[in-house]
Amino acid sequence: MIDVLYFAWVRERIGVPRERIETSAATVMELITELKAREERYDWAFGDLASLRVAVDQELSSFEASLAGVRELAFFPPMTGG
Amino acid sequence: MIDVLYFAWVRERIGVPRERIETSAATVMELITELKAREERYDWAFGDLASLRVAVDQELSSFEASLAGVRELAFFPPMTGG
Amino acid sequence: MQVSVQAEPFDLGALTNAFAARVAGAGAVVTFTGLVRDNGGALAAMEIEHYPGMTEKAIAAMVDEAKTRWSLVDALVVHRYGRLAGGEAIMMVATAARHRADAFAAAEFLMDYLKSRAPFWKKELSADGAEWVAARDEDEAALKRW
Amino acid sequence: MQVSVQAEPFDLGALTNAFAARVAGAGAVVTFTGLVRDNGGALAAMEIEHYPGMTEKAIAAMVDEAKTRWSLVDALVVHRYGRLAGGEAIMMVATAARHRADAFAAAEFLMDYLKSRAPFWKKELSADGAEWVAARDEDEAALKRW
Repeated sequence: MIDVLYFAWVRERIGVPRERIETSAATVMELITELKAREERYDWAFGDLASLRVAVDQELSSFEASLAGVRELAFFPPMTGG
Repeated sequence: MIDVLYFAWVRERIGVPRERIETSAATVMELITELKAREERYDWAFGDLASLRVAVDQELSSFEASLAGVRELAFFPPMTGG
Repeated sequence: MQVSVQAEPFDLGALTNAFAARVAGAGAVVTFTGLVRDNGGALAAMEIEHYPGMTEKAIAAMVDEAKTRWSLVDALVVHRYGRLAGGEAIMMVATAARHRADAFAAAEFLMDYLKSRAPFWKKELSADGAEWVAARDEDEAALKRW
Repeated sequence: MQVSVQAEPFDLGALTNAFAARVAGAGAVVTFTGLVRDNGGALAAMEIEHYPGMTEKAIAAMVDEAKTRWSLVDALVVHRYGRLAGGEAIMMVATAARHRADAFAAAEFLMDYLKSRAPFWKKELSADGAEWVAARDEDEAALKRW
């Protein structure tokens, strides 16, 4: 079970700010593929990976990152702070 | 007659902050040469031209600048504002 | 180091005075303040979302990195989230150093990283509706200089 | 443009707040403040001399030049002269622009020019006596980048 958080338009497309997901995916990319196959809203949110960023346990990471031991995952668009 | 102003250690070496000088010098450099010949304190203040700056009518200028029509001249070390 | 991620408005002047007063030994203080732009008088507002927990850690890491790169006496980052009106201050950075080059460089570095690496997202609210602010290519490119 | 050459202390925070409040349309405000350094707790003081008349003209010319080089909404320069104690603010610059790159560049440009082209001279007063501050080669070199 992993806590998955969504921010900005990713959150709006998924429809919830966070959820707990049961998965056997080994990497972030595998989880994305799994979710996209599950429901249309995931396909919509994860359609363009170039405009998607991921944080693994609150550290910016890559889609190739392993999910072993990971507690929290977050998906969001490129940041626009400052 | 030209108003000549001195600042910082140039002022301290000359001993006055400003004076009116009667001169027929055609350029700043000619005036410097004339003053250095007049009194020791000028020789001391104008000894090292590399550490001296001149403003002609309140604009930074060069030692070669003409004195024709000039009302105010100022001598000082490199500036240290900010 | 002083880092604050907050919904409440902050007093830029009071924070700047307090920062300048406590950086004994510094000869240079630089501040940057980001404001909600009033676009030609059109009523502008902004909604800022962030990632509680990660935001504070990411900012603290940037400040630590700045301290290893430049000789800093102190640094401060304040960033708001929630709804902001036109003209309001979104965030501020302050840096203090003995010499100005370090203070300027560290402030620009922190701004470049806050723009593109701290988990904040801005939504612009105008008469035309609401729109997420897109990341600018220049902002990503700006990171390459460090 | 707001330029002030004055003997009186100024309130950095109040000036910064007033400046940020009046620059409608700006998204970025940068300030630089120069402080009298407290050198390791040694009682420091500074005497600043300037060239009345030329100073104001030279600063106004620098601000005009900055406005031709960058897209600025506004700029402010305050510089003190006379006797200052350790920790006191010597001067400040503020710039406002739509985007941060212009505000930072203009503030650094103004600082580089104020350091070496505005007619101010600093004398440091310490327990060892009084000494005119020498111009630094780095300050002259910094002008070459513009």
